[in-house]
Amino acid sequence: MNTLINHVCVLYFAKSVELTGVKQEDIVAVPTPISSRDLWSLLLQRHPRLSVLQDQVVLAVRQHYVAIGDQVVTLGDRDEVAVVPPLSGG
Amino acid sequence: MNTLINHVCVLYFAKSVELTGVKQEDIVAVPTPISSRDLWSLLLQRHPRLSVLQDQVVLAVRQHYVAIGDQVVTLGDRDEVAVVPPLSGG
Amino acid sequence: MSEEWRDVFKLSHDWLSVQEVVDAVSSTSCGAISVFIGTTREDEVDGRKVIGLEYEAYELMAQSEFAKLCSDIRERWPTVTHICVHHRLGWVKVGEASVAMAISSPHRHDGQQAIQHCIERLKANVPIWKKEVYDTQESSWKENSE
Amino acid sequence: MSEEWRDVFKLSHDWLSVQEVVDAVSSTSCGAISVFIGTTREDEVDGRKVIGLEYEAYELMAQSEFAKLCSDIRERWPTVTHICVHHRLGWVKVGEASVAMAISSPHRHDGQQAIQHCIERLKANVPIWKKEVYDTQESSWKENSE
Repeated sequence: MNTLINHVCVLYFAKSVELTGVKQEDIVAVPTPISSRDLWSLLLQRHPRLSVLQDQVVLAVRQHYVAIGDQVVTLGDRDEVAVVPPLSGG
Repeated sequence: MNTLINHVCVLYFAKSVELTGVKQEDIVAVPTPISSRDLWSLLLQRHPRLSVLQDQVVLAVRQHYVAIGDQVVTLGDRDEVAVVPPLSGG
Repeated sequence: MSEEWRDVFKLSHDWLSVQEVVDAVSSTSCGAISVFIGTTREDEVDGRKVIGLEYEAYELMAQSEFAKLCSDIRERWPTVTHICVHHRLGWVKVGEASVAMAISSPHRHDGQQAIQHCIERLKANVPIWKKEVYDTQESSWKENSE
Repeated sequence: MSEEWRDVFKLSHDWLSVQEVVDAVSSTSCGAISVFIGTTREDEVDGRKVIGLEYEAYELMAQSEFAKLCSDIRERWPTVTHICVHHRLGWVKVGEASVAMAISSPHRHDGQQAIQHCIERLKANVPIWKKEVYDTQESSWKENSE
């Protein structure tokens, strides 16, 4: 059964900071469990400009990469979710 | 036709210094052209202990490697010949 | 060998010291230290000159991805002794090092293969980003092709 | 690129500086510097402890063999920019570097392959010798297996 959690902390990096205008925000009332695709859609609703990253972006949930797709993630209160544009370290 | 040259400067390195007791010496009356095998034999006559390097050693004539064998080298006066035990740089 | 292995990862806003990275992996049980340094190349993109790079990282996750990378390296090349990676953050101007890494090993082949794997996997997995900054004041986020 | 290439070879009785070797190959046209450092390993041979190595070289010929090695590298990897090798002579105690080499290149793959070739060919062709010195005061001349 789905529940709503209070509070997810979302971190933005690189181009996603420019697109959203924020580096970090708290989102309340996120359903859990949730597929990574639905989680991404939820972020897109808040920040439609993120759509330019569609097909390139992955998420990180509690500092583990999650591709955007059917994979279901379970979120705990105040869990950290990150938007991860294509990497370019090195 | 063979001739005798005056003077070859022979350099010894690494184990060959310990075997001969010298780092450098001048040898007079060396025939030229000469095969590298005969040149080595000539050095062996002067320093019989060099025979422990047999089958491992190469020579260098004017700073170019010459394997011990049939290859004929032409020596000029005061040319540099070196005894080159197995390398171990690096 | 009774000596333990060390995995050192540092994100730094300061100039990178190659000597420091090398010293971090030195060990009397090792005969070989392999090092890789990535520097900002002078480049022109569409007629604009690159004057430097601006780096940022997801710092905590970068640390944990580095730890995974190290265990992957140790699984593939068990003789690897110490691993040290220093990566710049913030502004890195053309000609300066953005990453310096060193791996020590008893013999050189393992370390040389491991260092190549290390830079490849770092580029692929460690959450760090750079944007190129041009002489026109424009900039663009880069993407590692590998 | 209008910049010329540099081939630098130095035989030195002093401690080797990695930074110096890296600086010698630095270039704003290069994105990658590959480095290899060979150090004296703590070792035991037949119950005797190695306390250090004693190096000697046929110096002039070492220079000319290094020049040949560099042209071989540039033929195989034409993008290689600068090559620098510093090699110790005389007494090198356990833990110290006996050789430090760096190669710069625009992209990393060429430099990484070239540095492996460089140390292999140096060991095979450049007239340098070392003997291991043991805690018993004995010593023995080494032979590179490769």
